[in-house]
Amino acid sequence: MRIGVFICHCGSNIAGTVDCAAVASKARAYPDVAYSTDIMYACAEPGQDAIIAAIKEHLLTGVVVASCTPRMHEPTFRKTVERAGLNRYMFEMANIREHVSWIGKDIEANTNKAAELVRMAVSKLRLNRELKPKSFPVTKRLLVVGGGVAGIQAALDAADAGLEVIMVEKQPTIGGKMAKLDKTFPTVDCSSCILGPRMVDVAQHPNITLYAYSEVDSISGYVGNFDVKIRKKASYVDWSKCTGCGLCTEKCPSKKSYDRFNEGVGPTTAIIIPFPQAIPKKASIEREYCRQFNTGKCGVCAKVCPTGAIDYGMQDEFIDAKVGGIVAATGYDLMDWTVYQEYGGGRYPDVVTSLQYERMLSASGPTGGHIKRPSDGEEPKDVVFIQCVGSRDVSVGRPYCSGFCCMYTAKQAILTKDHIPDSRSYVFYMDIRSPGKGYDEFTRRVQEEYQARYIRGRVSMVYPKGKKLIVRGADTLMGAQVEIEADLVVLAVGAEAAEGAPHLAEKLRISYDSYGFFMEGHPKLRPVETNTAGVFLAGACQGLKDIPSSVAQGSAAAAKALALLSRDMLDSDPQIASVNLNRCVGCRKCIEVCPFKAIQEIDLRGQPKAEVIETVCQGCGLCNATCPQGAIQLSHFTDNQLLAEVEALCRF
Amino acid sequence: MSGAAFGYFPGCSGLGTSLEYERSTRAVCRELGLTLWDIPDWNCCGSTPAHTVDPVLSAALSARVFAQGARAGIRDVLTPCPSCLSNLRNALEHMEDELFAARVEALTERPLEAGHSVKSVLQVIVEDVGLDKVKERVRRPLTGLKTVPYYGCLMTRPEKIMRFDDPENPQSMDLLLQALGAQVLPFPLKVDCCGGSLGIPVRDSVPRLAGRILELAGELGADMVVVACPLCQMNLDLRQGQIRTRGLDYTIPVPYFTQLMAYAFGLGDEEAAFKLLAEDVAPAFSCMRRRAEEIKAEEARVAALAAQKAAARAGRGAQSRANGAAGGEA
Amino acid sequence: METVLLNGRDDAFIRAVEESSGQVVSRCYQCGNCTAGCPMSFAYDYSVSQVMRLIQAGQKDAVLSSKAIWLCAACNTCSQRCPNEINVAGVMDACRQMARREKKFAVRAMRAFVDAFLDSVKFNGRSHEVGIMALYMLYTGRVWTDVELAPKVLPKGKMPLLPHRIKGRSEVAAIIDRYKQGLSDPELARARLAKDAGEESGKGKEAVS
Amino acid sequence: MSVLKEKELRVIGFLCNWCSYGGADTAGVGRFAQPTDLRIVRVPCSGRINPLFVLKALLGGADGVLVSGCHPRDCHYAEGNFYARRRLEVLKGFLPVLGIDPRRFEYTWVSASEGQRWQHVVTTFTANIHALGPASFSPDAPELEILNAAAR
Repeated sequence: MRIGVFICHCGSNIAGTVDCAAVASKARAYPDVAYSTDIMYACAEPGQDAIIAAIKEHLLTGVVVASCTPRMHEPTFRKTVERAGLNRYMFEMANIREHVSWIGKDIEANTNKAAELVRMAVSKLRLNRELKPKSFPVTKRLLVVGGGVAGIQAALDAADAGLEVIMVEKQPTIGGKMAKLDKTFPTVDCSSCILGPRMVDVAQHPNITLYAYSEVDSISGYVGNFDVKIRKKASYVDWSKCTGCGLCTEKCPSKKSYDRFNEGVGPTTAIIIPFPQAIPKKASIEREYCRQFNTGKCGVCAKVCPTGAIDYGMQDEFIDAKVGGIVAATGYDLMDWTVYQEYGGGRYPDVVTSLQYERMLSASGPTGGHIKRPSDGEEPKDVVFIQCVGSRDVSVGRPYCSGFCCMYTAKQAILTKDHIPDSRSYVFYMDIRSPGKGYDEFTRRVQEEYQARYIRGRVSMVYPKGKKLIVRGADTLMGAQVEIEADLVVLAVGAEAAEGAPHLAEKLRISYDSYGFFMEGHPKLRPVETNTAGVFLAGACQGLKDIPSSVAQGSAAAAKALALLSRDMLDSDPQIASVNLNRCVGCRKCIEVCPFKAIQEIDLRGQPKAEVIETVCQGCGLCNATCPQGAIQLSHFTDNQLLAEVEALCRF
Repeated sequence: MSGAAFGYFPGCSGLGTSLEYERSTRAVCRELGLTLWDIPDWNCCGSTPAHTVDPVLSAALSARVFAQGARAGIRDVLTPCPSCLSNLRNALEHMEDELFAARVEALTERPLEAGHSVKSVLQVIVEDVGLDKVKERVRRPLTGLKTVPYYGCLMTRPEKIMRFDDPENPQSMDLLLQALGAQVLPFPLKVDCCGGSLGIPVRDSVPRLAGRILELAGELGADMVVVACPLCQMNLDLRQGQIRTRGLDYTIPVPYFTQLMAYAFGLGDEEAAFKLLAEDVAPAFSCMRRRAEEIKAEEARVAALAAQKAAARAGRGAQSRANGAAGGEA
Repeated sequence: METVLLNGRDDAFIRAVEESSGQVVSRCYQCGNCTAGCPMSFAYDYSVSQVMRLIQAGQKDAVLSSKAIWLCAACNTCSQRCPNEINVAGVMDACRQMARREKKFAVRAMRAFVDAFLDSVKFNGRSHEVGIMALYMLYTGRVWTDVELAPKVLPKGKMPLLPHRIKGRSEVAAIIDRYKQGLSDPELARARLAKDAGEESGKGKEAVS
Repeated sequence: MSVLKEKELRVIGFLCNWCSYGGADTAGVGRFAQPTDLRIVRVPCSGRINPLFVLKALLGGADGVLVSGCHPRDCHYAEGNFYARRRLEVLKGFLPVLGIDPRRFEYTWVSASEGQRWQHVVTTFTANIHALGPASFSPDAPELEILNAAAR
């Protein structure tokens, strides 16, 4: 074998703390190394050209590039060697940037470590074999999980491009958080006027099948061919008959149900249509509040329903679907702010969340768009907004900035003035984060034009005194403790990944961070892809973002899905397991451990043997580590290849 | 948990300004079957001043207390005073650090073995004895007494060291007072600072801070502010006159929770020791008795009404056919 | 106000505060929650968050000569509510102890009160309220402090005029004396621990060989 | 292998591609300084790790071996890390039989987002190995031959 080694400087990123020329010269002594050099930017066009030239000039049969992480540029360099006529798997990378030059400043130690990583790569490459992908057909259908604004955008873009789309939404209506908002910043235009038509488009689009009040139950398969099981939750109303007339909701005698859509601002009935513009506009029964279910006596909705749609015996229903790609757009939820006992922990009715306040502002909300104190229904005059409740707060495990609170608080202060002209708004903030088009101008307007009183500081405590709430805070710019006698306190509660997000991530086999946000493939270059091929991200599920960004990411995810599903055939990854039939004794251990059911038993002249189903194998190598005979080997990560790396490091 | 024994550390104020806390605590513990062994020849824990000077000095004073206990075979210490508790706890916590322990030993010149613990009387009654046992022991329930519990800042803070109840909204005294039959008003300032030991050097502090607490208690219509800390008690009760000269316009008694327990347990005046308080409890108790009678009368009225209704319903059932639709509900 | 020359940041001071308090002051992002909740704010010259800022800026003189560090009631409200989990009260403690060592007493009454208290403990082994008040009046010259309270407590026996003296008061006095002689110095203790460890590991080696 | 005398010990890491290798990358991108002793072998999944690899490394003269995979329930391959945990638990119990201090082998879970956690894991593990000092093994350890035979 003739191996070429290229040590990348990555400008000064590597060369700053690694003597690249020394590493290249050490590599010349490694077995089978025919050529070794250092190179300024291996990934740049001149760098790639130099690699190709060297392969041709020195008749190289394998290449090692020591540069950044293979998670970044392995695909790049594989294409490079392919262009020079080599098989793409005759290539190895040594990660001397993320794992060496960026984590230590000791040039001697770094240079030595880099040389050893190159040695490991060379040792492995010597055992590499040419691998060839197989191709398989693609199911041209997209699953969108979540019907908020990001999911709606992704679904409509994909459907408009001609793709079949299945949308699954957990709640009885799509629209997500945006549907709950009264107005949007920085234009203060009506939220439901912008979103409503898009929701209708989803319902009417010939390419979109909507499953509301449904959840993804399980997912199997792989890119191009996922098998999805959808659980349609029992709504106890036959939606094929329900016309959304709302008679049942008027007559329902159980009037103290928690109103999920309205964030608990005022009660609702046990049978509900979440809001007038709901899509689908169908009724559903909240079992825990329904008299029929709790006492066995009632049946009012069944009696009044003109189409006989009520079905108390309804069961969850399962739907199987085959899709080629998946967009996760599950959004966010507010964190449980009741951990803030110093703000009452939920004991004081006139301390509300920003989303509750949004419902109070909304003309279609439970107060008809009148701002009223929950305690006594009176109109508040002094409204205090507290920002960063559950954001940027290590003590409650939420160190991150939620990103949109500064802006919606400014918007809510403006709306407060619009609703109650003689009111006074006070905003406690730590920093005003408004880096968007027209955003900072907006936060100036609220102070200059609307006279909102911005106070730089946090609030230590809120407590009731008579009819007022005493807000004890600080104005750090004055360096003083301040107190406000408030009528209403609005908490800008921090957001977190939607409830159940980690659970869905496990089904999708994508990673999530410690706060439940899904991990993108690369923070800069693969912001909507995940590390699982065929699964894309849109909206706040990937990281908190406002409406424009969510919409943009929804479109981006659709574009990525379209690029994938525009092809008729996909290449399978050849880094999969294969069985050496001579060694296999048919013990079935590999079949038992395989998480993908990718191994089956076959009969070879009366002997039981294992066989890998190539399109199903995902290349985890569990079988390889399990096989007592070493008969089943994961291509490109065989026992011998990995041991060669270990041996390159061993003393003996 | 009856029959448990603790080394008892009354704290210096127990011999002086909180004599009533001391007496009622001993009586209540006896009634609940807790045996208290006095730590022989105990010394002052140093309180806030020692801690202000140096935590090592403070810990050294605490270490002598533990060592005195250990000599008498006592490991688990009980104290009524949150300030003492805080010092003793902090000492144990800090001395987990080798260097800190070595510095303490340089002052005490006797090494302290491990295995000591210290708890407050409130914690032991609520967590170890249990409120059911307290309830069983009640002979004179405090029905009709409106109370606000005031915990002060030291009982639950710092959270990591005190490890007791919620640091912002503690419940233990609330539940205890309810177990005694009293009405407990939600009190948002239950962990606000009363001024602590700054009452002497910064005269303005206590009227201001304790005043705020007393004012809200009054607004809520409380008969009593119930406390667990000698320093708080002194600021709220003894200095109430000073606070009144600064604008507080009423008086309110500030007993320790143990005094109310002693009363509810039916113990004698000597042990409840209400006489030692600066502000008189008598008006509050007469309010309580009046309200208790009102409650009793109301209960009787409701019961009678219910009986009447039941009888009517039974009668109506029998006559329903004869009476037809004549029966209207009262 | 004086111009503060930021190049002159006293890093040794920052380190000393951090070491003594066990807190990392750069974690403070100046939200002001400590100031907002501090019961003694009204009496401070610098608010708590300003003290934290001054420490971050290495302004040793301003911090150690501030009144704030003496007036902290140690109620821990700031530490409890700090979003960055800084034990702010611990930082105030550390500064006060440092000021005491450097003989800076911005609030004389506090020093007098602490001295009176410790002297009482030293004489008796326990604190004695009447004694403390007497000493405090002596140290401050504020003869009429709280005398109006006396009629309320003296007749009830709640303020015994004579102290309770313990048998082991000489032990307690010795602790305080040793402290004043500087025997609890961390360097001394560290040296002693190192010596002990040396002996230990010496033994260990023998055991192995 | 030539470790820097007096400076480094031989520490080998087996990291799954999806979580821990990504975590180590994240630590690098964040410039979280770490000791230089560790050399990382990338595997698709911690479930791919044959305990023999670890033994081979330890008997071959490594002073410490660190295995890191995805957090439980967050495996890219659904349940690979679960198998890894069971196998490596057995291995840890087996090490003293071979005369290897089990503290020389550690396994942990680090996700791709946990750069700081990775820094902490590497720093602590390397410090622990330095506290144990270099492993004392002779090149002609009979176990090694048996193992070599088994691995072929």
